[in-house]
Amino acid sequence: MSEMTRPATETETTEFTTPPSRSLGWLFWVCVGWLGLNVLGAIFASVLPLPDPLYQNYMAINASPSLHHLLGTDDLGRDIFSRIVFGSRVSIAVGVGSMIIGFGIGAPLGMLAAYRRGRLDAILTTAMYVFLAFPAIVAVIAVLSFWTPRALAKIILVIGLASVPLVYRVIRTATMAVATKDYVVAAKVQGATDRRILVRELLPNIAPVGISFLLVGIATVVTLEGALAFLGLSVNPPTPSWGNMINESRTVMSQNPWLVLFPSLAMCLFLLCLNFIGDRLRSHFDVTEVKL
Amino acid sequence: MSLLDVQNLSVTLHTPHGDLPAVADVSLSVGAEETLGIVGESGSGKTMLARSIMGLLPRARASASGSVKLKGVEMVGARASDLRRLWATEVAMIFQDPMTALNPVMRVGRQIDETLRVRLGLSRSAARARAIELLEMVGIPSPEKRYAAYPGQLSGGMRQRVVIAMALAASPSLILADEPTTGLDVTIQAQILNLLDELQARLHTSMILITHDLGVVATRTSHLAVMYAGRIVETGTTRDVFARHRMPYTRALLESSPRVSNPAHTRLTAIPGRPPNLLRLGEGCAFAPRCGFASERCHRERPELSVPDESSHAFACFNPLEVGR
Amino acid sequence: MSDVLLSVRELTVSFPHGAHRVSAVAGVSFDVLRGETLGLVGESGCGKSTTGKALMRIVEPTGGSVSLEGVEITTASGRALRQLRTRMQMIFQDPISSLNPRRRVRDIVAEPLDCWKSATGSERDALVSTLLNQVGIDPVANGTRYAREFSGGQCQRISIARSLAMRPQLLICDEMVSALDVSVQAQILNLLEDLKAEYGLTLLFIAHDLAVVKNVSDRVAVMYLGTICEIGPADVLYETPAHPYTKFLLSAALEADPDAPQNREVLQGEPPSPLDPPSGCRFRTRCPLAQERCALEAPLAREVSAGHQVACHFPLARTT
Amino acid sequence: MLRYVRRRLAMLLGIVFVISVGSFYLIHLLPGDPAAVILGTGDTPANRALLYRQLGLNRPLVDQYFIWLGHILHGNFGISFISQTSVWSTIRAALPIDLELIVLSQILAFAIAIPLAMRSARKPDGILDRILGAGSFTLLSIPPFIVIVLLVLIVSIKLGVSNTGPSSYVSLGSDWVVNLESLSLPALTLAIGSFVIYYRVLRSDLIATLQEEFITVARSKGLTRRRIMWIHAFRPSSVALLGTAGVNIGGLLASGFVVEYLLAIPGLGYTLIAAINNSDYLLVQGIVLVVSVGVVVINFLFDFVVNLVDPRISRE
Repeated sequence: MSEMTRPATETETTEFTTPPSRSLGWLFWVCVGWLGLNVLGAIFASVLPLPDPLYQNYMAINASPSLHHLLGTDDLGRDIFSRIVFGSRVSIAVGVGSMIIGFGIGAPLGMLAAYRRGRLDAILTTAMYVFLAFPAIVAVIAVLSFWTPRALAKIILVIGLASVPLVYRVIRTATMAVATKDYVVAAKVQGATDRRILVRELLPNIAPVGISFLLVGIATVVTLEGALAFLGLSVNPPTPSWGNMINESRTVMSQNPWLVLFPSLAMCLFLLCLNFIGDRLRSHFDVTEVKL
Repeated sequence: MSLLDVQNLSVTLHTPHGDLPAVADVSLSVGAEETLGIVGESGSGKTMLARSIMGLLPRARASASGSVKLKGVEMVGARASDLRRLWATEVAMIFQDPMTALNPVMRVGRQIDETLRVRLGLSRSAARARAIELLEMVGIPSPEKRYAAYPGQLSGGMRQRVVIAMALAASPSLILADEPTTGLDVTIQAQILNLLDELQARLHTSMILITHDLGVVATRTSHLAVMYAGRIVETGTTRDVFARHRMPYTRALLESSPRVSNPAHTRLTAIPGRPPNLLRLGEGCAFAPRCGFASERCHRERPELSVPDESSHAFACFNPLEVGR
Repeated sequence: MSDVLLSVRELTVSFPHGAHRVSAVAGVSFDVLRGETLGLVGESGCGKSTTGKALMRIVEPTGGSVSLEGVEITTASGRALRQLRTRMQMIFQDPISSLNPRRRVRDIVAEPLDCWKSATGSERDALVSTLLNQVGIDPVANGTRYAREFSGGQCQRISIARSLAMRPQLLICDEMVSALDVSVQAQILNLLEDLKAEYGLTLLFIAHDLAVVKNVSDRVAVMYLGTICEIGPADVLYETPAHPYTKFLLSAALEADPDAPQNREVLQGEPPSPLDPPSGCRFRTRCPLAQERCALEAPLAREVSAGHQVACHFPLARTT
Repeated sequence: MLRYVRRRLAMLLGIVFVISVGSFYLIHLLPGDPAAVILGTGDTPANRALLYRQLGLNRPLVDQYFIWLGHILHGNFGISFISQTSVWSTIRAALPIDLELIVLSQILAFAIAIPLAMRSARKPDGILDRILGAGSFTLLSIPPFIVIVLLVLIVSIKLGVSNTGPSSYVSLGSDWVVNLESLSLPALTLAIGSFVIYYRVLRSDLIATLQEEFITVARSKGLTRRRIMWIHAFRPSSVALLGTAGVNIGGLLASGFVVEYLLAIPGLGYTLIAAINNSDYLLVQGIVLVVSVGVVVINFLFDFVVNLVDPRISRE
């Protein structure tokens, strides 16, 4: 009966209200594949049929790429391919590990501060801004140079803690943009609990920002670890890492350019893939807030 | 000869979803010191029409065909430098949103005297004096002080006055006012509309007043055009269109808007459905799917805008309403 | 008959602004009777939306009392407050931002049911379908779509369905049709009138558009700079406004009629800043009738005819 | 405005305080007896007594901090027991090199980024924009230390230039031609890193600005494209650019360290790494303090300038 008075149901919803679903593109999946390969290689490096990265074969010093040594050997006769695969362990461990620390602390605090506002927000934000103004890279170098002997866990911890204010700021900004939306108010009005609002309404809408920032963050940390290794402030040789491989090869650069090129290439490809995936996701979800 | 003469103007926007016929086959003319009202809902193409008359649409994203003649000078397809010579001095635009129409990092005075200095070649001090005069003319109190203000320091009503002063700076013969009062409160809207009336009479300019609000055009325009889905569906003198409308859409528009003079709880005559998607227009009349009078022919064939008698009242409908209701 | 559902007394809301405080709502009192629609009209910045939000405690009131059927809202907290909120619901201005773009329509409408576990399983699904049908959204074809796929009018329908799920007594509509085109606006206004009858709702309808407010309201309250200047039955108030501000407001409203009286009196100037409101009557700085007394004391509401109250020292006489 | 400056200054002081506490505490991160580590081979009773006086090591931690802060405020950063020179004089010798490097690289980066970003923004998704987009994106993913290694590799091997590699630095005062020559490679490297960031930020901000209504308004005034770009679009977008440049200083410095280290340019970075390798902890501490405070102050100045330029930011 009452249905009679209603205007005709509009069914053609998808007509012009749906945004064109931009596909992520094949390059995106190539990048995901490459990253996956890198991660798998790092995890299973010791199980894979690779030569010992530390074994010095004096019979084959500065060898060119061959079937025996896929990417050749270095000035101490060590297999470069094997060293690159083992070296990725350091980069990936530092990148992922420190971001787990950074997001583990920064993200919940940022969400809570942006949602609750008030005094909690004021205190947290002021504190974080103080630490944010601190040049994080200098701080990391400083702490790592004093806190000897250097170890992987310490590097992860220091970089992770240094990234907390950045993560906090990004997540807080993203949450604030969402928390002022009417649908959050609407959820409150329906009697939803704070926890429900944080999980159901806020989290899905800031997740794209979080994920793309996470990827860019890992890329930044990997770069930073590379620079530290290059300066001799990361894991101690002979443990291979991309950064210290590049550093060690500098002296023999003119005799054996492969030595510089291969680890550089490995690192750049890894970073390129991370950045590309982050960038694609960002434009896919139309995220504009992320800035490093 | 009329001041502005638009013949068969069509504009296609190139969107990621495909080509969109934003304006289709529009003809209109505006005489000296005349005011033409253009009414339509959002998506009817009225803003696109205004911008394409100006020639402001970016060529990479829109293509126009037909003819727009201002004082006999053809504007469609004209070179950018030729268009620039007409803008501000012959035709100027008042923009819809005073919050975004002003450059936020430039003092408002500078934004007004920029036109005077760059286009009219006035000296810095002469331009400044003229800009202050203009600010005073549009009713801004203490214009010397406001000259140095940034847009962020002014209220919405004040900003719209600045936008008007900017449009009037080089004394154009035609002003295109695109929803000049939409974002404003009723009392401010009344002030701005009266100001426009007053200035138009004083400066002898013609105006095209574009709005979604029938109330805005009812008493302020001599002629009226109603737009739907990129086309003019009815046009004539304002009085004719209001009192003797023939097109069912015009009537629907009039009857669906609540009025202050109607008693409370007056049942509104809602138009079912919603405006059509311009990307998927069918063969027939664009309003047919929502029209209570539509016949089979309306869905098949598009009615042309035509004048049945010797009056200037034209409409595009196969089943026009009876006059004199 | 005059059974009060919601009673608001001396409600004030102020926000910190730098070193000062802005008083957005400065002592507002009114009753909403069961089954009526009270329109709250005023220009931007007059505090009408803040008033609506303060009633729901979305914005915290800084003073005064609000009670729903005798239950005080301003002091409630925790679960009691959440439960009170379900008896009143709110519909917002921006239809798009009112719905979470990453959730499906059915889940959005079911949100209050899920929050309170008041209906589960097939009972929940049936209820959601009924609600969607009632607002004119096809639950089968469109129920599983995401909110971002809908147009403004449809989003507003979905919002209405969601707000009705808990069968609230009071619905606060905050500028709910001002973002919509006239043709769609009429559909929503008609829908609202139908649902009001069906659900026995009481409405507080907040809007800036005088014609829209008159169309839906039984009584209308006019706000200016954080205070109510006039309240009365819709037809009476529009016919014979007693407050000078109401008169100006009405004369500024445009009629879609070429024969409407031209060049009526136009209110000059702009509203003063709520940071530094005028003493006494807040309208006196723009009022042509203002006298010395208006600056000294704030006018109290007084009755000019049955149910028609005005806060003015020199109310307009009933003309014609 | 005054209120804003006061608040920012208070914040600045707070940050400097935190930095000083952090720098001070670094010494206590050292494993074992800090005195033994700091003195290294110079661990003689006389030196030990001197160090104890210098740092107040036998006093409570809070006292130590204030003793140390007192020295610092008097410009006394202590004497390095490794190199037997004053820490401050070492820093003062190295600092101008970093400043010159930063200024040079930033001028270069802006000079390339601004015109290119304007070109790109004029026709987004045009050919030039796509090429620059892909190019800048790739460059963004190449860490600066790899850039410089590759540059050196190209310069030394491909061009057959013999005197590259660690160059002998000549100060600006003694021979400015040789000085600029020796700094051109590092400045170029740093400029590449900054250019990529500035180009991308300015391009996307310009594209957004050019879509603003006030640009259409400016066009409707009959202004030329050039004038619209510079006066109406670049000015609002320069705010984002300046803000980015301020934030970029920290990263720029780190890249600078790497570059100096690699090319043996005796700036703060080179000195820092050398000090770390020599276990010259007092010098490390001094450099960390000076660099951190410097970055914070530069950031503060940038923030201040952005505020002056942008009237949109409310100054309450």
